[in-house]
Amino acid sequence: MEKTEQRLITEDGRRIDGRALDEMRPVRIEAGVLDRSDGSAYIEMGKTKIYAAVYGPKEAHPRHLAQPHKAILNCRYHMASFSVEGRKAPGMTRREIELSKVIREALESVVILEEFPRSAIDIFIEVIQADAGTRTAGLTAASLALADAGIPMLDLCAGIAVGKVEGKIVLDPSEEEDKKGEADMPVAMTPRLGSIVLLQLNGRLTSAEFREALNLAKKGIEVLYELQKKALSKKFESATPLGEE
Amino acid sequence: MEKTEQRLITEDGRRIDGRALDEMRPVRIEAGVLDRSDGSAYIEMGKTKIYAAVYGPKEAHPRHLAQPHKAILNCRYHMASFSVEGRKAPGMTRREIELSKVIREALESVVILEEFPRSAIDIFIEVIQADAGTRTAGLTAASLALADAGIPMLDLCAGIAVGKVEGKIVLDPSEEEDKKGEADMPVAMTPRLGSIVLLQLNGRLTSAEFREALNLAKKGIEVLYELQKKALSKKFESATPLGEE
Amino acid sequence: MEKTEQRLITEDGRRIDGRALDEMRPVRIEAGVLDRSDGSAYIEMGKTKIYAAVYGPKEAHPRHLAQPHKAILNCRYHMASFSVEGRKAPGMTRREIELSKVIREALESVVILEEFPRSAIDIFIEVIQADAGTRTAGLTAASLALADAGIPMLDLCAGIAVGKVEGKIVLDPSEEEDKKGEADMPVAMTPRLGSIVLLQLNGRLTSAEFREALNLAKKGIEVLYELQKKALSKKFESATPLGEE
Amino acid sequence: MYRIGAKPYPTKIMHDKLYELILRGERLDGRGPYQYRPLEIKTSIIEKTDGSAMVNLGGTKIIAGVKTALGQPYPDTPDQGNIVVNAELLPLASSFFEPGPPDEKAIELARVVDRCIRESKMLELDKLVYIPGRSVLVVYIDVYVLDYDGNYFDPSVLASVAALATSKIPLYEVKDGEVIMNPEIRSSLPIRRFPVSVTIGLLGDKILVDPTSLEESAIDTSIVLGWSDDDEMAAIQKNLQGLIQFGVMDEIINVSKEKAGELRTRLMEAVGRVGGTP
Amino acid sequence: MYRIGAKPYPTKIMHDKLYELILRGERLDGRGPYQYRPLEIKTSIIEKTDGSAMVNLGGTKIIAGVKTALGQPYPDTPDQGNIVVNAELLPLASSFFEPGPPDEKAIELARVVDRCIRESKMLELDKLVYIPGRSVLVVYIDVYVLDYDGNYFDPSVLASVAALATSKIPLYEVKDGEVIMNPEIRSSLPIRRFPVSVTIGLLGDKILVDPTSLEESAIDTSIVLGWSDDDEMAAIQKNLQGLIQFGVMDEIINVSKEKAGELRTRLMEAVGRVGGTP
Amino acid sequence: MYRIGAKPYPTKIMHDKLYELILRGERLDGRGPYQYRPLEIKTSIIEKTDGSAMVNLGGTKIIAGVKTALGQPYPDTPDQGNIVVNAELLPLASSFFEPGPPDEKAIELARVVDRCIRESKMLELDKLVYIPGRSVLVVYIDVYVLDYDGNYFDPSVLASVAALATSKIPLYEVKDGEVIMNPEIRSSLPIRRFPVSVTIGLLGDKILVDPTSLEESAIDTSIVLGWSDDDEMAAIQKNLQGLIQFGVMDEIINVSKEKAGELRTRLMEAVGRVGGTP
Repeated sequence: MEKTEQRLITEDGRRIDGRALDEMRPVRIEAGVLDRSDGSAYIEMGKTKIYAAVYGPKEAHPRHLAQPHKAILNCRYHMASFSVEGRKAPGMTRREIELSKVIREALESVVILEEFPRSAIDIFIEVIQADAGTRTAGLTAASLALADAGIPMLDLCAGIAVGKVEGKIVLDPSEEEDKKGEADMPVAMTPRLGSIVLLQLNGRLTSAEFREALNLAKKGIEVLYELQKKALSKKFESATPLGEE
Repeated sequence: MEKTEQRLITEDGRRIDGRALDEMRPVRIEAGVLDRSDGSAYIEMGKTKIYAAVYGPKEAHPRHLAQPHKAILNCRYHMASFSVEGRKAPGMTRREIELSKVIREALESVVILEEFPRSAIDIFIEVIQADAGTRTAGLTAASLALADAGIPMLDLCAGIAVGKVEGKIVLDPSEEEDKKGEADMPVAMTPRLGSIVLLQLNGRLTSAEFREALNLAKKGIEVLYELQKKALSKKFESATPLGEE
Repeated sequence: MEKTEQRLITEDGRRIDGRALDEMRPVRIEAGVLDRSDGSAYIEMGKTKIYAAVYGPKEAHPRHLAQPHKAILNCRYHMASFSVEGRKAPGMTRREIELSKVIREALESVVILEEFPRSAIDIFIEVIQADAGTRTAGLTAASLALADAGIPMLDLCAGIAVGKVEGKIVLDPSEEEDKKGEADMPVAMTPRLGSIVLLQLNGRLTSAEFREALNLAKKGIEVLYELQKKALSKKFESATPLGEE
Repeated sequence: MYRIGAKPYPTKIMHDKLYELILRGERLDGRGPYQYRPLEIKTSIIEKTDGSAMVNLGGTKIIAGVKTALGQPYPDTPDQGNIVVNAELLPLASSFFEPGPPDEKAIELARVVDRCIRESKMLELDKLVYIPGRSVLVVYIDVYVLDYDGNYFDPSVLASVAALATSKIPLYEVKDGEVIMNPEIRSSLPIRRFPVSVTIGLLGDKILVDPTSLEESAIDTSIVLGWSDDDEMAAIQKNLQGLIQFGVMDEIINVSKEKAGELRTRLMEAVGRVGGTP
Repeated sequence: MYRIGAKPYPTKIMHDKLYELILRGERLDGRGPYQYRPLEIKTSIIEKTDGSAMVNLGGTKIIAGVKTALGQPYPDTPDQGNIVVNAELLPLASSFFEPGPPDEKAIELARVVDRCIRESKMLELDKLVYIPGRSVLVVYIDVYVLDYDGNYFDPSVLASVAALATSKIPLYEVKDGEVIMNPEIRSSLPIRRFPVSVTIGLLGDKILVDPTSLEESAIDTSIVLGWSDDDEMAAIQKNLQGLIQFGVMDEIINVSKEKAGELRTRLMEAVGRVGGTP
Repeated sequence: MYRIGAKPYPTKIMHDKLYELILRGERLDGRGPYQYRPLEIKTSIIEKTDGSAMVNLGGTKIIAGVKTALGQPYPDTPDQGNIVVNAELLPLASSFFEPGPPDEKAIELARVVDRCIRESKMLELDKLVYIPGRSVLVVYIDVYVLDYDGNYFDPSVLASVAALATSKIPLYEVKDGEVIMNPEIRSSLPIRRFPVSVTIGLLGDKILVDPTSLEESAIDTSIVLGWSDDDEMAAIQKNLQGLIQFGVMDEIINVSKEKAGELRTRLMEAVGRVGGTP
């Protein structure tokens, strides 16, 4: 059975969905979308749709987990059963556990934990639709939710994936590009400090390609950073009691 | 393949096992049947056979669960693996978890929890044979076990199911009536206060049928209440050290 | 389909692997093989290969488990996934849970727990290759690791299995003898006190055979005891900082 | 790591305050005793589902998604498709919800939603059989509570029913004893009824529908009634500790019946089934 | 939520008291050192099982039920039926038992019961094969401890063996390579032996059989011996911390052998196998 | 029962001390910043595996074992064999590791090892297919950390790759649509590349490779880089909290590339692949 493989990048350097190589998908970012939490955010990147909520700082529980000089951060990245093709069984997969860890470590890098000794801050990320780039989009939303909760941070942070597809480095790969491409590299940074808080690579890149990819990610992150700040302003400008939005 | 469906109710208004529509199965209720517990009871309704035991009031554990002004009630409704047709896998099913909750909430309605601040009362219900009506029979036994343990209550409570079978409202449905019937409605009340502590419905009833069913349940519950009181008297009359019963 | 069963014991009273009935497999015992733990040991009996490590005494955790007058002992006997024919699924099997219990109880019999009130001592046994006799070899290594950690004990203890194979009582059965034989009896003793700390039987033995088997085990245990003591001396003689062993 | 879900607020003072208000036909948020909070139902929000809906009821936000797959029927119903309902009280939604496998409250929610759908015979399950006894459609309904201000039952039933009513499932055909899926041709699920549930809180002999989280902490008890049709109940669940006076049941039935009618009207609009529109 | 099972009573004083008594051949409850508590064995108490039994041994109450089903044999025993034993220490039975999945004590109990039955070759497992390598009978034995006053091993073995010995299993027939069950025709399981176990507590070099819960908290250690036959052991389990003096083993074997004979007699009566009666 | 894995040592003083040293090109244990600890790789140590290796890197001891079995391919890769990696941080190895199912650190380790092997395309998975879509070889790699003094990533990758490279798997043949195993005839796995990983700790803009446990507690952050080949990375995992300055990435890449080459040489020697020797 012969396959006529569809090309992912056309001869004029466009991708299947019409984007340029360095173009991200349509993004929507909102802050303060869930009333019960202390801070929350919503992000859409293409069909990827994610809520994030923050509770705390609050008393660490159980007590022996409390740290005398700083707050502990808990983070749960979770995907709804219906968020993927097919149906994900309820419960945390190994992938979700790993991503919860790397996202938490990224956020621990910017939250000023020393301000809240013996406390805990809980971050919950719920992917209601997964279409590539969920860990970086989830981190972007979580960082915004922390700011919405008024938790002091060195800076906001934002993330985006870069990929290698048919030999080209592309920004914000779609699910199809992620699956069929040669490499996927999620990157998150604190744009103001210019530092990396999350970096992973799946797939093969030469050192030259890596450098190109990292620079492309940086450009994307700066765009997301502006959108985060805009969402925060909008939230605080409309600081009337949340009503019948 | 044609089925000649057996009728569940005969033309003269009798059920397959010979009972009248408003007749419950043979009942046996005993108090003080397990020596280690602080209170216990045994109930048989037809082939349904259930033990209940109460431990407490005792110190709530772990400490942070303790309530400053009242006792907490824990309840576990559990079915032995061999209690049903086929073999139930060990471990709590979702059904058992739900029934543990509704039975606990029913009992919380009558136990005077405020008498035992910072304490816990544990109630264990073990269904050793399940043949319809186990949640209400289990609640009836648990209430008796609480009384046997000397735990102060507003009143005993007792429960029974009512069903709709071939258009008729029947008391205490058998397993076959439950499975093939149109509705099953477990009800539990505190007869002296005339109040409902547990009410569920599976299946379809009009509002008129609901009223008929609820009144029928009330009549059954009053009978069980008398049997509970008799079992308690018998236990306390024979208050010699438990020997070779 | 006719089977020409291979005999496990030859006419001249030798076993398949050439051993005499009362001969154990080649043994290697070392103390102090893992640097992080407070005490450790390694044992090989034939192809059975086991590490043991001890942590403690340390604060018991969570607090309510602490005993006011003595230390608690925790013991985990665990087999690596690749240690057996086929692949054992990760996680503790019921067999591993039972063996952890009997090994712990054996060690509780000799460790002077009263010296460390409110403390915990953790013992970890990791079977990296299982080829019969793992529980007794594991116990032998664990006892040595306790001594290496400087935990006070009534005495070292050591264990070995005895089996019944084609009607004969044999020392230290191989995996094949264990599987095809009529009985397997793991025994552990404290040789100096001459007392039994672990005793199990799988399979059928008459009382006369039992007595013969128990005496044979005792002889094997005395040999292992000497090897344990030698390993300890060797460890303490070479008490230079562990380098590039 | 997380607090265990005790009642969130001290209740005695709030209880008396609420009771006083309710005697005057009032509530804390200005509603009448029988009045629902603002309701919003959006469908088809998750493209990767066969059907989905988000429901906002006041400050409670629920999302439900439907996925379907081929599966084996249960041994005792060889000629019916399967329904599997799962619900999760996400820790995003309230400080009283904890991460981890569904607890007793989440399990109760899933089972009440399941009962409303199953016992009302909403779906014609006998039309979801491809090879009797061997191959049927399994309909998974996953309900997530995203924001919680009381009463997760009613919006969860609404979201689930709306998601089912707007689902488009692929065509399955039997060829040579094998079931073949054609994902290109899609059709609606066979739907017979539109069940809704009505949650009622009780303060002594007084009723208040659709209690908020604050009200839930102060009421004596509560009850959920699932109505399959204009005069037919399919599910009931008394669901907090506390007594219901026997004599109040009549009013509970009457009020919930009326409210169920109102909710069903809103539901039908949201799924485009008003006046026979498909 | 529950206490962890440490020993229930302070032991030193009780230990000395017990030892003093035992030197005089006495025990706290008036029994002699080698005397069992009153024993009652009732069979066929759960109609939905293939076989069941309740055993009261003093204040310890055990219920065992047998269910059978078709299943696949284990790869290494293609021509034998399977036995699966599960035991639970119900929290009804003692404040020292906790709800939850079987802990190490429950697992040990199940495995000791299993060993007594399996290693004694009580059941003729080769007669429970319908299609070698593919279809055999799986015999599930579920043991529940309902009330616990020490020594759950011996009554659990008695209840399990009594339940097996009185089980009636349906007829299975092979037709066209398929195994067909006929639930109307029922027969006994093929039984070869009647294993029993004897639990012995030790105070130094003194023996006391069938220890109560109070005695268990004070003795030095204990040992369970499973006897498959008049002079054949099938299982041993030393099962508490503590030393057994090497020289005491002879007496342990002799006493347990005699007691096993007594228990077997009672068991045979209970299952109606006295003097060849079916 | 066990302490939760917080950082083992107070870090601020140690951090400053380390930074001071590293400015002078020194480290606590006398190594240079880019120097690995002594490395020892032993293969074929567990006879019951298809391949195994033990790696000692300073005070960190790792054992990896390979088992293979027939299995079904994943639906999206019907023409490839499967790799399954499991890792456990055994409580023997450190007081900071707890017994129980793999926690987030063990899962991360397994997934990083998996990525190094899978993304480097080390194994020719398309040669491990016996019946496309139905029967392929499943390669299980189990990694255990036996003693832990920092940096479990690099020796785990080395042990896994060495175990795979020395594995001998049985012959599988397709006969009449069935796959038959011949355990007598054994051959190597089809290997294309030899991936290694390099772990780098960061103190501000200073690099130190192969950090010890003590160093891990004091560094700002760390990163693992998996190199599939001389100039190709296959995996990266930043893996502790903390910032990496953007400008340092170049040096990280250069240093890790060089170190990867060194490690690969040692690995090839250990598995007997130097200069074309099989």
